[in-house]
Amino acid sequence: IMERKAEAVFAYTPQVEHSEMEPRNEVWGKNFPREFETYYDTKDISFKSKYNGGAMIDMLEVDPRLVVLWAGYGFSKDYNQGRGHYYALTDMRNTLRTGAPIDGKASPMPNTCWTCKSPDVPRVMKEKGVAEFYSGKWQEKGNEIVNIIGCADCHDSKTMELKISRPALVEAFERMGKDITKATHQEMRSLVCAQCHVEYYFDKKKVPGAAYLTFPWDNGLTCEDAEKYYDDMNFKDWTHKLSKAPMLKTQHPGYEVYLTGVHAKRGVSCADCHMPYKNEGGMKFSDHKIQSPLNNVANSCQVCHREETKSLIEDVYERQDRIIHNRDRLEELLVRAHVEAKKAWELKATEEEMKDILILIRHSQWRWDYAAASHGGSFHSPVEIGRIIATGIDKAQEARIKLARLFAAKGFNEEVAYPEVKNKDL
Amino acid sequence: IMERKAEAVFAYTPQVEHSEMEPRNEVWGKNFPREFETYYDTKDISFKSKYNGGAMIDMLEVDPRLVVLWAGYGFSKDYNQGRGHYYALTDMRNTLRTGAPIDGKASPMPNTCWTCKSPDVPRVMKEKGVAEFYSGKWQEKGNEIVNIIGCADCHDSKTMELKISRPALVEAFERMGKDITKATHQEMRSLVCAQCHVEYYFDKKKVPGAAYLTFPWDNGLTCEDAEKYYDDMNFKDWTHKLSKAPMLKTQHPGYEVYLTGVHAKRGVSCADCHMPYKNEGGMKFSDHKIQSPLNNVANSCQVCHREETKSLIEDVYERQDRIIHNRDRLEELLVRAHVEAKKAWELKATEEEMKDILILIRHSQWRWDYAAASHGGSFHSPVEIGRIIATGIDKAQEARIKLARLFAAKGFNEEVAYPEVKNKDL
Amino acid sequence: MKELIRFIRPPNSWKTSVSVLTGAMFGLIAYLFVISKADSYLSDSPETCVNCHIMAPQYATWNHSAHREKASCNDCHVPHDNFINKYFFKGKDGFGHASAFVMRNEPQVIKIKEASSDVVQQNCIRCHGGLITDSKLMHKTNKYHYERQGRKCWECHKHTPHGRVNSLSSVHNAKVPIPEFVGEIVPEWLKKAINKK
Ligand code: HEC
Ligand code: HEC
Ligand code: HEC
Ligand code: HEC
Ligand code: HEC
Ligand code: HEC
Ligand code: HEC
Ligand code: HEC
Ligand code: HEC
Ligand code: HEC
Ligand code: HEC
Ligand code: HEC
Ligand code: HEC
Ligand code: HEC
Ligand SMILES: [Ca+2]
Ligand SMILES: [Ca+2]
Repeated sequence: IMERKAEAVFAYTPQVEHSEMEPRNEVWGKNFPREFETYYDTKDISFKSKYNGGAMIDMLEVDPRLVVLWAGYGFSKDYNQGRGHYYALTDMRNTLRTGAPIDGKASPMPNTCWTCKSPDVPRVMKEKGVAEFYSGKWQEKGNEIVNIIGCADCHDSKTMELKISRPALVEAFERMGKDITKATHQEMRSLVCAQCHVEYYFDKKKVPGAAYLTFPWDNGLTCEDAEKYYDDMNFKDWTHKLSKAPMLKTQHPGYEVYLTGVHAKRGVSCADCHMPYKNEGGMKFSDHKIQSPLNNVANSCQVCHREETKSLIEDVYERQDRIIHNRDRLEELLVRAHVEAKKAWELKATEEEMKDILILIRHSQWRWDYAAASHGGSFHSPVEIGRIIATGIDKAQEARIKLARLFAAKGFNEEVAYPEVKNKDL
Repeated sequence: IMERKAEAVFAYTPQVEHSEMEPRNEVWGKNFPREFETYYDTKDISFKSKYNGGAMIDMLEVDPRLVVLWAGYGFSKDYNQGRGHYYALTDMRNTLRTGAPIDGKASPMPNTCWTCKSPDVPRVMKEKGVAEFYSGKWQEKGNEIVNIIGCADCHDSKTMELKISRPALVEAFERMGKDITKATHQEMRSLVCAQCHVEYYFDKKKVPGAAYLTFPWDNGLTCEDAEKYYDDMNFKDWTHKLSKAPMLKTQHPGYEVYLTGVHAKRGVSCADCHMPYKNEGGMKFSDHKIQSPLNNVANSCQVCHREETKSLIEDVYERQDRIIHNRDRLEELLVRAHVEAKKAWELKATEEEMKDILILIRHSQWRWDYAAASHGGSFHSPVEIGRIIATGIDKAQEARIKLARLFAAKGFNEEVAYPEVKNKDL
Repeated sequence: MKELIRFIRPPNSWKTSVSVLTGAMFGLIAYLFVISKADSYLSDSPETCVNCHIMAPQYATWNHSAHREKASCNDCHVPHDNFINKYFFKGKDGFGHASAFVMRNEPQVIKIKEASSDVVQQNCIRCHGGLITDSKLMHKTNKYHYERQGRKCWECHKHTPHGRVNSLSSVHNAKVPIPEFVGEIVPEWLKKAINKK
């Protein structure tokens, strides 16, 4: 076994030698043309599945209710369904929710945003220090960040072994009392993704002046654990424009949700489905075209499931359908709750009267967003996402019952009209 | 070859010849002692899993809220968690919800109840006719029904092949335009169970004087399909004592829920898990001790899943936990809805004002019961059950929002106290 | 050529009897072919194999295994590398089993032969190759990679799919689908009772 390991390590003779921090994928690509080429295929955005796929979809256009849910926050200006790694930098530079940071103009957004968008990040972090990296606004370090997410984000330059290239994940493990260096190879095949595909927030207190990237995992990795984490520290991402509720934004808890599903329990990793083996000209290698596995069922699912392609895709859609129906309903209920809360303020409700209601709205929307933002979550762990949505519905409706009573107390007893949300302007 | 073939056909030499309708298991048992003995092991009620198992549990004692949910209906007098087939007749004779039909006294319950409790049923049906069997009360045919569920319920007496022994399932298939005689052997390994483990009602119109056992499958086999079936025909099982809602009772939709799960989709039958092959003294046969598979993981689950027993049991509990938490919450909301509706009547609400509210309560409780009565359903199809419960929560809360507004209109603006339900008396 | 024909042509005096005999031979073979369902040897359905009750233990155990829904007898027991090989092997095997069966010299406990066990091994790999050779999926089988080399899969997976004990007497009540013998799913009396209304 020792021998095989050595063999594995030196299985290739590098054509090009480069430094540990080399951010240019083209340079690594000289040694590994197959991985390089397939990786750049993430440029291809033609595949569309029922709910996901590569295309960039303007979600606010498709579903204007989102404008209400995020009123007062950047996401209500612009939110797209994500696409391939190739576009990470482009999409970030172009998004309107950051206040147009184009052309070196002053931007309101912290440099921390760059963290998950490029292999230039570890390089700059090493040069300037982590806290320093997290300080300041985009225009300041934006010019350093030019290469698309790539090899240096996931690989060790000498052995090509998987590695963790950024601090947030390591720190989160430490705070949970776990040692990430003890991770098995198979776990690493998910942990490299967990550097980015996780819920996060910016801790402004840890290092003064820095928006320190932090994962809210101290109590555990479930939806409720993170909620408690934020509640305990009185954290909010923003105050809702209509309801004035102290809101949380959930960002893509992909890894956390995956962990609660049966595939994770059976040891199936992100890479098993999103980077399956590919056989080309007798060579086997990991397909670096990271994408929806529904565009590649033969190499992903069918390695383990000897079912027809059609039937496996049906499995995915069936789970997504069963989830999305209720998620949609929750979205509607939240829109109602926000406009009803606004009405209550108009009726001169007091802070005291509104307190419980606003907390219910906060917790309900946290759950809705947890389900909505965990792209793929309805398949990664349908039972858990279904559970979360049910508790979300309960809380939204509970808020509305309290609002109905509050209305009565204020002598108002009509149904508050459902707002006509036609476009991005509220 | 001719000779050998005959040999092949009669793979066993019957010790005892008996008629097609033989109801006594002991007689069949002479030919098949192993199946007989294991079948009678359903007498053993010692196994208890986290939520199920063989023991008889007085559910009204464990969870007095059920008394509120079923107020005005037999189930609020007595409801136990089911146990093995061995006890089907005993438990039915003993249940209090039927108005003590012991000792040939007049009983309010129709003979139809016997249908799923004994192999004497097909015999009597053949002798007297189906509609005649469904007519009259217990004391009339009760004396004919003496053998516990058994061989003649599931097997053909000559070939020992699986067969359907009762009309309701055949008729339900016919009304859906399906031909049950085309069922494969593998489907039969679930269809014999579907004779009994299904939601049903008594059609009082079909044949005058008869409580005709009918499965509500004309629109399809989902929860919503059956609901629509009952709504369209204006059917109700009873009127709720507190809320006056026109209620439905869901009885054990085991087969219907199973059909929506991944095991059914992959061709796994009820018998695969509940009657796995057993190896005893070099002989292999189907274990007729029908019970929770968690008492027999090695022969059931592990045929297909090379996982540790502990881990497989954990899978089941994890799914059940995720479901039951929200089901419990729904139960509480329904209790509140019923007592609030009662309050509304006290406040002189009109039929017109209550109409929508009562329909919401009806639909919500139908969903709760669908989840609760499908024992095993939280494992058989967790995503579907989760979906159903979420819609149930939504509807219960919607009813309560409308009630809050109605209260306001009646000048009442307090929270209606949650009733203290301590025992079976309301 | 003429020589050859003359050589095999029987003397005139034999002509009639030989024709009759040959005819009878063909007839008999055809008859055997039909009633033994030898044609069904060319089909892929497991029902083929249980034409002989001797295969009942294997049928019954397979029918209770994880493989039932996706792998039938021939998926494992016949080569799948190419079409000709498949039918050649089927024919050869079919003949072997049939003669053993007719001659009544089958053993009580059948054991797989070397040649057919190689075939099976290749078929395991045909289906599970992805899972057991893909280094990325080795987590499932990793620890055993080295011990696995040069062994038959079922040295470890002993219960896949037939289990260990498969003597004829071990499953004598097994339900195997013998065509003439399929019972009525809905008994006659019930059909009548339902149709009456
Ligand atoms: C068992 C297979 C499997 C595993 C393991 C898995 N995924 Fe997925 N993933 C899927 C499927 C199937 C979809 C749905 C694709 C669709 O709807 O087109 C999906 C969707 C996604 C999406 C949205 C894709 C899109 O087209 O927008 C992301 C992002 C994602 N997964 C990331 C991850 C991450 C990160 C992990 C590990 C933490 C992971 N997945 C583990 C199968 C898997
Ligand atoms: C350095 C950060 C980072 C890492 C590491 C990372 N991702 Fe991503 N991923 C992103 C970003 C950012 C996007 C969205 C890009 C966009 O929409 O512009 C994305 C998009 C995706 C998508 C959507 C693709 C599509 O076609 O819609 C999938 C699937 C995905 N990632 C899976 C993975 C998997 C699996 C891993 C690990 C093997 C991984 N990611 C590692 C940041 C990362
Ligand atoms: C912890 C890692 C991480 C950080 C920090 C992060 N992102 Fe992302 N971002 C991602 C991932 C992962 C995706 C892909 C989500 C998906 O499709 O599932 C993504 C997607 C996006 C997208 C494309 C989809 C969309 O939402 O329109 C934009 C734009 C974006 N991020 C901007 C930002 C901005 C602005 C910030 C700073 C406020 C930021 N990101 C901080 C990981 C991160
Ligand atoms: C988002 C994470 C990610 C990025 C970016 C990435 N890889 Fe990989 N790479 C992986 C994973 C996961 C594996 C599988 C490792 C394993 O199973 O041992 C892998 C495997 C490899 C291997 C081993 C051989 C194989 O194909 O399995 C090579 C070589 C490689 N990558 C090269 C590259 C190069 C070159 C780039 C940049 C163009 C790159 N990788 C970008 C995650 C990544
Ligand atoms: C590396 C192996 C592997 C890969 C790749 C894989 N699966 Fe699975 N899948 C499993 C295992 C293991 C289970 C759990 C069941 C079991 O224990 O046999 C499972 C369970 C499932 C289930 C049942 C769980 C549920 O939610 O009901 C579905 C459906 C499924 N997989 C579909 C897929 C699809 C679609 C893909 C491709 C996107 C895929 N799988 C990829 C191994 C895998
Ligand atoms: C894949 C395996 C599997 C299949 C298929 C299956 N079940 Fe189950 N069943 C279970 C498990 C596991 C439980 C939960 C047992 C527990 O909680 O102790 C269960 C529970 C039950 C229970 C409650 C048992 C008790 O102890 O009270 C009944 C009744 C039941 N199933 C009937 C059926 C019927 C009828 C079918 C077919 C229509 C079926 N099952 C199909 C695995 C299965
Ligand atoms: C003739 C009607 C009938 C048929 C057919 C039938 N059941 Fe039942 N089953 C019942 C009744 C009635 C009970 C409850 C007995 C009691 O609680 O007294 C029951 C109880 C059970 C239980 C609970 C056992 C426990 O230990 O709690 C399981 C599991 C079960 N059945 C599975 C099956 C399966 C699997 C099949 C088909 C192979 C099947 N049943 C066929 C009527 C039937
Ligand atoms: C369509 C078949 C069917 C009919 C008709 C039927 N039952 Fe049952 N009964 C069952 C099954 C199946 C169970 C087991 C449920 C389980 O444990 O999942 C059961 C369980 C029971 C039990 C034991 C558990 C409990 O609820 O306390 C009693 C008592 C009972 N039935 C009484 C009756 C009475 C009274 C009637 C007539 C009103 C009736 N049954 C009609 C199939 C039926
Ligand atoms: C609730 C339904 C049910 C009842 C009651 C029942 N069986 Fe079975 N029986 C089955 C099923 C399902 C099989 C499996 C058939 C198959 O796989 O082909 C079976 C198989 C058998 C077999 C075939 C050999 C074997 O063990 O697989 C025999 C013999 C048998 N049962 C005898 C009996 C006898 C005797 C009784 C009465 C004591 C009885 N059965 C009661 C459902 C039932
Ligand atoms: C005859 C085969 C068979 C039997 C017996 C069986 N399973 Fe499965 N199970 C499957 C298949 C097939 C899947 C779907 C995944 C796939 O396609 O590989 C599955 C999926 C699962 C899943 C994932 C689905 C989900 O809800 O997330 C779990 C968990 C599971 N089985 C547990 C069990 C347990 C526990 C038992 C015993 C009570 C059992 N299984 C019995 C074949 C079986
Ligand atoms: C005409 C009756 C008959 C039929 C039909 C039949 N078998 Fe057999 N089979 C036998 C007999 C007899 C033996 C024992 C031969 C021996 O051991 O010499 C046997 C032995 C075997 C063996 C073990 C010996 C070996 O060749 O390795 C296998 C494997 C086998 N059969 C598979 C099958 C399969 C697969 C089918 C269906 C395609 C089938 N059989 C159909 C009678 C039959
Ligand atoms: C998943 C693969 C697989 C399938 C499907 C399969 N077999 Fe086998 N079979 C095997 C293996 C492996 C052995 C060798 C077992 C041993 O040597 O312990 C075997 C052995 C046999 C033998 C030799 C006797 C024995 O038990 O060793 C017979 C006969 C046989 N199979 C018949 C059948 C028949 C008939 C079917 C279909 C009903 C079938 N097999 C389906 C893999 C399979
Ligand atoms: C025609 C395809 C096919 C062939 C040939 C085949 N398998 Fe399988 N195998 C499957 C399928 C399908 C499953 C069901 C479970 C799954 O896909 O996850 C399975 C499941 C398994 C399992 C897990 C369940 C169990 O029974 O233990 C093992 C181990 C296994 N096979 C080994 C083998 C071996 C050993 C052979 C050769 C003797 C073999 N397989 C031949 C398709 C096949
Ligand atoms: C030295 C023993 C050994 C040999 C030989 C062996 N295996 Fe395995 N196999 C294992 C063990 C141990 C596991 C892991 C079981 C687990 O994960 O719990 C396994 C797992 C598997 C699985 C996954 C089963 C699942 O859970 O779905 C398949 C499929 C499989 N083996 C097929 C094969 C095939 C095909 C061969 C022959 C090429 C083979 N094995 C040879 C020991 C062996
Ligand atoms: Ca966040
Ligand atoms: Ca009913």
